[in-house]
Amino acid sequence: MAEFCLGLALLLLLMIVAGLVRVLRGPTAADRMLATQLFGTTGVAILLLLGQAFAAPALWDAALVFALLAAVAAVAFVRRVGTSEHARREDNRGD
Amino acid sequence: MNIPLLYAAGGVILFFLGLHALFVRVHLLRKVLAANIMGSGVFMVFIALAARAGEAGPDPVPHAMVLTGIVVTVSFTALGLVLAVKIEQTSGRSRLPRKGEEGA
Amino acid sequence: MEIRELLAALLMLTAMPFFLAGTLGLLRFPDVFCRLHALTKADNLGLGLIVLGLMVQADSWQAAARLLLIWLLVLLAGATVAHLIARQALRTGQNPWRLS
Amino acid sequence: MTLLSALFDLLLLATLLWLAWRLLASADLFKAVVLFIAFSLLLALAWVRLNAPDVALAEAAIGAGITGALLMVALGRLSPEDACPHRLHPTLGQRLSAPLLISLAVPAAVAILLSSLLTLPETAAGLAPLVTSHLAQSEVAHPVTAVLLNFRGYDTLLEVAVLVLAVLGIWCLGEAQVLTLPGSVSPVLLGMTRVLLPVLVLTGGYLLWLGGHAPGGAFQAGALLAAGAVLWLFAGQMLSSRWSDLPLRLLLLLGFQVFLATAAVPVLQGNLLLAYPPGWAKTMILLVETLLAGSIAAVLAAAVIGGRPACAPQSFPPAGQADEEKQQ
Repeated sequence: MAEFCLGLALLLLLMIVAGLVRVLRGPTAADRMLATQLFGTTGVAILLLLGQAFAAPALWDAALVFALLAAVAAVAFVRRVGTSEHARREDNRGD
Repeated sequence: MNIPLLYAAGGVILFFLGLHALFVRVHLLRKVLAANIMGSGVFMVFIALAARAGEAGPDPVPHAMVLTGIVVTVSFTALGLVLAVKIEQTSGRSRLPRKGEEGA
Repeated sequence: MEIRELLAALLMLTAMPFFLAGTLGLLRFPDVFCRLHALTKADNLGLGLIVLGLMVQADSWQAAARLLLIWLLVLLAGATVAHLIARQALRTGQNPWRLS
Repeated sequence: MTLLSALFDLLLLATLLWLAWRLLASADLFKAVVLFIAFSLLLALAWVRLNAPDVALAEAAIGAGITGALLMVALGRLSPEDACPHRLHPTLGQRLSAPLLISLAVPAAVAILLSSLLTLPETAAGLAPLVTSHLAQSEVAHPVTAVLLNFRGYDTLLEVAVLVLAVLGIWCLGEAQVLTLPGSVSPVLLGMTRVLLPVLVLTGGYLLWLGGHAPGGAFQAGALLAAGAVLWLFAGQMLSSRWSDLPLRLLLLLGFQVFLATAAVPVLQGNLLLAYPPGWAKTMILLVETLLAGSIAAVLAAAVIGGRPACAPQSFPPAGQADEEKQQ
């Protein structure tokens, strides 16, 4: 079972690496932020699987912390950068 | 070469990637990011060397030092970013002044 | 015990296509609003099935409750962030993609 | 098992190095910040793989919460990178130093360090046996907490001093500006904050309590509470001047002062610095940790606001329609 969980975690890590392409390509700031949201969810899943694979309950606590703070970066983005000149200019460039 | 030592080697490379960017990059926010990467590299060397203990469990002393280091990193990041904003407000530029410029 | 492990493995294996769909959607869909749609697959079903698979194997009900809490928190955050990002994208003047 | 975990490690390490390179080299600042957030997520996974769950917890709380918020706030206040022209002629020193650094110094330093790494023994217990054998003396069951607050307590004491100094530095640089941009707060965001804040506070307390016998402790709890405070601020809430004056300053200092007092009292009694009276260590550590968590949370949240409370009776951070300071 441990090996199986580790294999799934490896697959999920591969998906994070693939998703990084969206951060590199953009084109808008919102796209990039969206990609980090997916990384957060996948990261929680990886931590849960690793916690099961190594029988380490502390990893589930780390997953809990990630789940709790999953929204903070995106909220900061929307409330701070989202409507500023910087993002608007970038969005226009992207289209 | 076993896995912890591989991570330690990665940490060394991270440190120098950051150091390089700290010198070469101009924008102040990028310099703060570079310093953060350097710190991560140092932490990785510490944690990787602590992980060599094997069956007995990792060495807790480097772990404690890295925990302290992480919190110090956040505080210098915060101070550095506020300084960068202040520099931009007073000089109109988000980079350090060059020779010959006002404020140099 | 055997059946429980088999069921857990099956559930967790079923989660993988949803994560894959989420990642592929993020990469291949044409604009922010479509990509938002892809993301929910990973949040809701992908993580949900993994949590379910782990809950089947959990030693105690406390561990199972903690797993459930993690999933609910990710759902809450995912839904809110999707709303905020869509709202912000509309405000900065992006028009939803249409099949033309 | 070994093959799969080795594959996992190799992929993780390669991705971390690639991310670091991309985020330092990319042309777009926002992209760099987003890549940095992804970097700290993967770094937390690396700490997990290196058997350091305490560090992974702290990295999760700080990397996912505080650093992201700090960078976003700074990004909103700084002009983008294309405003600082690359075509401006670099000085001779800069023109020479960069290639020199790349071609000579960096590879040489990397080679020296890597070769010295290779000579290190593959297994070394370090100080772990020493800590384990004295763990009973510390009256705490978790070795990392024992090192942090007992064996090497002076590290932690000075670290809290550094935190207070950082806030002092930030407050010296100017008054707080408007934190959130004008525009109505989404009711969905308000609703989420209302649900999330109690859970955040509860989890902070849980991590604090956990620190006695398992990975967790004051830093992780403090970072989590700070992230909660940041979320509360971004939902458009503010501290009224009644709270931002004396109570906030007291909270910022409380952890450091109480820790300093517990460190100094043994000295006055002719004992060593930070020598807890026998039998009291656990109580003292718990007290210090609780106050530290509160202080760390306040310090980090104040750092995100990025300025001192204004003298005039105003809220902290100030409410405003548009940030005029930015235009100047």
